[in-house]
Amino acid sequence: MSVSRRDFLKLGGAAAGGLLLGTGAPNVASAGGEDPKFLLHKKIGEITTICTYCAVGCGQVVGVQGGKVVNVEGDPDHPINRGTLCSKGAANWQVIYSPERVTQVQYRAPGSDKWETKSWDWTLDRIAQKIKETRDKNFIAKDKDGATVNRVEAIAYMGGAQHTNEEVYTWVKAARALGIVYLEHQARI
Amino acid sequence: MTNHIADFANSDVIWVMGGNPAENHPCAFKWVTKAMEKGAKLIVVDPRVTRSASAATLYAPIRSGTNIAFMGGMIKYILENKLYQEEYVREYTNAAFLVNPKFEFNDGLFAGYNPTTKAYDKSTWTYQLDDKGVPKRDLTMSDPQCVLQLMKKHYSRYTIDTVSAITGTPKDLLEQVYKMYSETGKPDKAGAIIYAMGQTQHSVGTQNVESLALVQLLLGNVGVAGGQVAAMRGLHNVQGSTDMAALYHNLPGYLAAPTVRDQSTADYLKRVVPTTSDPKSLNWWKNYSKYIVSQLKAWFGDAATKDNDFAFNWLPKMAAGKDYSHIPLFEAMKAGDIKGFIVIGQNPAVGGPNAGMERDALAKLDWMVVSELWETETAAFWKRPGVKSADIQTEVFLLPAASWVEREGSVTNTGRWVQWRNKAIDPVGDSKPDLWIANQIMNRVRAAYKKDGGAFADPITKLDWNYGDGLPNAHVIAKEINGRATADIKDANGVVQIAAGKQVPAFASLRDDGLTTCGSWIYCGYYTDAGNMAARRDNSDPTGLYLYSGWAWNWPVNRRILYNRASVSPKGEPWDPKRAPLKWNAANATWSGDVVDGGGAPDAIYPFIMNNEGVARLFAAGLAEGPFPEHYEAWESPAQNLLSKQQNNPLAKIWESDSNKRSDASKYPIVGTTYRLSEHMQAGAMSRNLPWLVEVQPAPFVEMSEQLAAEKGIKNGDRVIVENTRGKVEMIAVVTKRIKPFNINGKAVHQVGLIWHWGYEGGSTGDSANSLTPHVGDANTTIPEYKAWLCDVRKV
Amino acid sequence: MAKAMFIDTSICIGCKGCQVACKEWWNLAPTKTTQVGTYENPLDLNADNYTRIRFNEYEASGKVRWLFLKWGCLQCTNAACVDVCPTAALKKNEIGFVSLERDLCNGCGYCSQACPFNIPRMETINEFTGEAKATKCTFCQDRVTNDLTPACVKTCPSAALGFTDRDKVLATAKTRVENLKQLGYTEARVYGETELGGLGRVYVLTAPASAYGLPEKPEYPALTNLWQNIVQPFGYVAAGLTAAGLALNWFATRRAQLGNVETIKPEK
Amino acid sequence: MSSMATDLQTRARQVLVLRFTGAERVAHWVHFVAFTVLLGTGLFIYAPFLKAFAVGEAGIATRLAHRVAAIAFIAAPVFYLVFSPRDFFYSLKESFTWGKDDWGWLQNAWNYYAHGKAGTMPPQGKYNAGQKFNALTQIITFGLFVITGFVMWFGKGSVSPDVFMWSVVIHDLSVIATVLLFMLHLYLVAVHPLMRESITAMFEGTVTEEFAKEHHGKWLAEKVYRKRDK
Repeated sequence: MSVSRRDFLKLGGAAAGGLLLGTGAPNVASAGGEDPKFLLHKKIGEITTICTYCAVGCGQVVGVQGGKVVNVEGDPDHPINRGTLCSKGAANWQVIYSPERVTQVQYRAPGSDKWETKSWDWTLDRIAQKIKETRDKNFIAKDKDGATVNRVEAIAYMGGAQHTNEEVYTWVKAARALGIVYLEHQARI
Repeated sequence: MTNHIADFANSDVIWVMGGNPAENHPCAFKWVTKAMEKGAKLIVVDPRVTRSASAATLYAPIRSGTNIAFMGGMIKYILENKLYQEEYVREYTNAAFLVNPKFEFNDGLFAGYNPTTKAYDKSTWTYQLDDKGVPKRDLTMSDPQCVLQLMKKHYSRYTIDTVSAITGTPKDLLEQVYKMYSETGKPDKAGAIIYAMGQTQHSVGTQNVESLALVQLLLGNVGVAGGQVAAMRGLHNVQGSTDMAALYHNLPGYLAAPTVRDQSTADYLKRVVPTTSDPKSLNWWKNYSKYIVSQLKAWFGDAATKDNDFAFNWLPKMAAGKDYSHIPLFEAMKAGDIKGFIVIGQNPAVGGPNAGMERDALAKLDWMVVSELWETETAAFWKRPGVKSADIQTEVFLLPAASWVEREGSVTNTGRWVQWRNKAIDPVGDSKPDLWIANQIMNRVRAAYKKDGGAFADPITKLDWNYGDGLPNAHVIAKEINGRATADIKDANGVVQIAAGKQVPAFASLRDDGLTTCGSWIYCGYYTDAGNMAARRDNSDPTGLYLYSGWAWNWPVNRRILYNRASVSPKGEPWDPKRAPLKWNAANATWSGDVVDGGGAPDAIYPFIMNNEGVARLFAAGLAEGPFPEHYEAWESPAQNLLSKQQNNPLAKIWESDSNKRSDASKYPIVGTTYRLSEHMQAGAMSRNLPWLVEVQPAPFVEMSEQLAAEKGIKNGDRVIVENTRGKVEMIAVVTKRIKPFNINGKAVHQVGLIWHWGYEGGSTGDSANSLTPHVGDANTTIPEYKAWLCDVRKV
Repeated sequence: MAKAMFIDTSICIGCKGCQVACKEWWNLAPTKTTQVGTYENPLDLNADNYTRIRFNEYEASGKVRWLFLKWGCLQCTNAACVDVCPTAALKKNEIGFVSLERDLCNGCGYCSQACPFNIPRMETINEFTGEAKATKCTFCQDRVTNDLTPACVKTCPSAALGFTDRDKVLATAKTRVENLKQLGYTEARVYGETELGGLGRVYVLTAPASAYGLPEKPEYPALTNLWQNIVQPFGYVAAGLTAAGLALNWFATRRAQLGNVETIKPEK
Repeated sequence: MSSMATDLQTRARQVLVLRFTGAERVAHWVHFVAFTVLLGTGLFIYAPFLKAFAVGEAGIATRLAHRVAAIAFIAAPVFYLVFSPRDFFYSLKESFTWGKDDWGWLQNAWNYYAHGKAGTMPPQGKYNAGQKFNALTQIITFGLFVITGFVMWFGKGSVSPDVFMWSVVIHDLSVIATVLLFMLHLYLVAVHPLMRESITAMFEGTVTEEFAKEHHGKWLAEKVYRKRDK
């Protein structure tokens, strides 16, 4: 959901203030008089999202100019964070265009000492093939007592807390359909 | 969390123990300060003066691994001084229930312990039942067999002297904490306990948390505004991924994952559905069958029919009693039993316990798929320092994942708020959203099984997986999780309630006859025909209790305070009229405020509808190591257990091996623990790659007292080595007044704290504290014992 | 109407959210730091860090406390930096902050030397030519003159920071100090009300200023005073007097010279 | 043209006295240009009404010009020393050598320079007291300029703010001192009715014998005639 243009400035945090000064109440009066008004040097943002760090679930607004994210700051309408962000949330922008970020498929052949860039198609086909091979070879239909178990213990799945709910649900659905029982995420660690 | 973050502002006393919200959840902390502005007190109990403690009204030190002793003393203090909220305890907990006379506790062990199997026969951990099968109660709570009296007896050993000798907390501070917090036992007072991994990551982690719950129940602090057991979870969607059950033992919505004992839905339901004979107990889990059948319908669609038991046997079944969690997963990997590993957005090579061993285990894999934004330590384990890449035969796929602004979907915060994220830009470079990746892989696997067949292909080929060829629409999947009607659903008179294909409005409408689908019953209602509830943005607060019921959506059924029925007396009067999340309007027989638990008139049902007793359990037979939390020392401890002969949790899960040796106190006398920094995130990939965060916290360090530093000849800023039987790490010493040596039964015991975010990859590298942590798990959850172990420190 | 930043150190949790939000808003480059035995970093302000948290451990009456102080330009009313700035790149804005117009700055660096708090730092663009620009916190001048709060105030997770009318800030700060005294913080005080004519940052402290590393009584720099108010005016006066004397001399000499000269004019 | 040549040959032979060597003149003019540029660019940040030249890009340009000129400013005496060492040391020695003739000059200066009355003005050496005073001030402020200039140029951040600010103050005081003398100097050589010839000494190196006699009689006698007569 995007907020309307008229709320644009509000998202910059006119509503934020010290606790004792009262969170939520606008407390900045207009700059008047002779002194110059400085131009905002970048867009505040109008696309809302949720911070990608801890589980407080702070709202963020994302400013996009020319197809690029130029600014990420707290969503002042969000009832929990009220426009605030900690150091991580405030640094979140640096994730997007980080030179450290992996933006192409990387493949490491057995015994190799380096990554190779591969196409998605080749990689996905090979992963699917590996999953099928491993599953077919190690599938346990019945245990030693003859009870139906229909499971695979040779494939493990780990992760989830960086997914959205829809993504983790989809992966869990796929994993269970494949018969995976070694299924785990960050809840314990 | 039973309540949610903004609810801290309703509290009179907030007690932080085993957590550090100012450090790890800074934006939640404003609600703590908001409460303090209104006069609330903040207690922080922690081995060191933390960022949270800097704001505290009262700080007390504690040796890591002794929380139950601390809380046991608290329980004793509450019970002996009669500071509990009597009516709440009597009516809403099992305090008045009479327990089987054969139940006993003796020198650290409850009745029924079998030393060979290291497990309990729990047949005496039961209530006395009347002839209708309803538990007997003594409403005076004076019967020696009633739970309250048994509890009093159990904790009578937790005297201030003993507790102080175990925890190292000075006696006066213990008493101050107990006194300050038990003030909240008054009906018109509310207290919240905030905790995180400092409670859970112990071999007694579940019992630690139970001890908090017991205190909260005794003081009437559950279900009320400002009273909660506040688990502060770490990652932005760790709550959602728990709800969606990326966990071996669950299916989405906290349904049990089937085991070999569950050969049919009938077997399964018989095993997992609790029963009650008490007419006032709603026993919500009686609806279990509706949830599992609707879920099977969501997964296998038309292929799940009554005739094939809704394809129940297509679900994998675990070996009975087998643990498939993090530690045994890596043990199995090390043994070569696991060939393929898919790891998404997680970095066990830094975050896993005994990380050195877990890194070695990765080399036993045939293949590994990593979906990430970064080249993590896990992805790059084969070229880590000290190994020869040529010797490692694992085939590794590193898939570039899309970042949080490059995809849409919902995430669930620690207060169970399901909130929608909007997409801002297309994924950078060749990166792709996880939904796309999952879809592409499954489409290919499905095509291969359809074409070539293979082992038990049905669950794969007949899986309801129609997400198209490209990027699946997150809204479509959200609707699937919420659930819909597969055919017209009519009432007794034949009137259509929900037309075929329409979304199910709430889980009360789910059915076990195949007429509804629902991917996760607790999320039923978050994406209905009325729209995407997770995207709601009404931040008004009509109750003045910071419920914000119009903002996003709270599972279950947008209920902001769980067990909120306990906020009113059996007569329907709020314990505290000034802060009542619920109001019963007798005139028109309705509730206003939050969404009530259960429904009906106040005295119609008991408030804790998820328990088959209908009340909360002070005596909790469900736990592995006993119905009352009992103090045991950590697996590695510098002290003898002063409370019993049982040095350690007799049921703790321990993998002792050459790569997981126990460190002995004679050689490694210092208690070690791990923790995080506000400026970094978990295993570090999301922060060590951001130069702004590296700038503000450039390297891992170990905090120690001035006294320990003096003993070891260490100066602030020196490089030091911390080591034990599992490994050694080199870090900078931060010598601080904020940690003091503990007086443990007359002996000075030192503790050090290590920052664990670092590893060998990314923009900032450093040693991983988890090279020192053990493969030892809690008896119930197998959560690793990260927070209390032994080590030694020396200058480089 | 003058505004001020309210900094309640009793609420600050030292999370450094403000440090990073500042860098984000101004797109400031990261600087290389090292761990030297403290949570504090960077260890000093620099051209790419306009604000930072100073960490201090303070032990009094057996209680160890961890004090956090958000640091950066204090936006003095009697601002030496403004007085020494030859290009008026630095100006006291009526909103209560010292604005910095980067285009006007010629990099002389006088501000960085005159500041009693050692705040402005020079961003060196060319070491040899001396091309440089002054940098410092301006309360996010583009934000505050457009009805927004500074990036640090907006981001402050514990709501220890606020930004509003100075009167209101002072009143709140005083109430808060009274409150803190009742809670047992007997050394609580307001810092910034009168210092250097009133600071744009008003702190609520719970320990003596020195425990935070703050000067108890910051003073307008004497040298700046000497230079600005004595030496420079003296220069104008001396030059003026000299010019006048020379003119006088010219007239006198010219007259004397004309007295000895006969000038013959051509016929008309 | 031919008539001119005829006229010149018929006129009385004029005697010129070499007052400044080529190296001295080059050094002087380099010094002069450098000083003027330094003064101009420096004034931009001294005088608020000139701030238009000091801001932003212009400021960066003037700052660069100030530094280039500073190097020339330092180079001038070095050049003097290298290419005309004897004159350099002679002038230096003269500047520090004060005697009764200098006192006499001071006593008569006002009458002479304001009213053109020679009075009891004793014959002067190569430099009269005024010129010596100017030279001394230049020498001292030269040192101060260089030291404080280098502190401001390279010392920012490595010297204490107090040292820096003292440098600013001293630099400015030096400016004031030199500017006052510079005004006087310019006036005397370019404006003062009786002294106009002295400027040709710096352009051409020579003055007329009459001018030399009148203004530097002692020098003419001791250093010029005696040398010629040898």
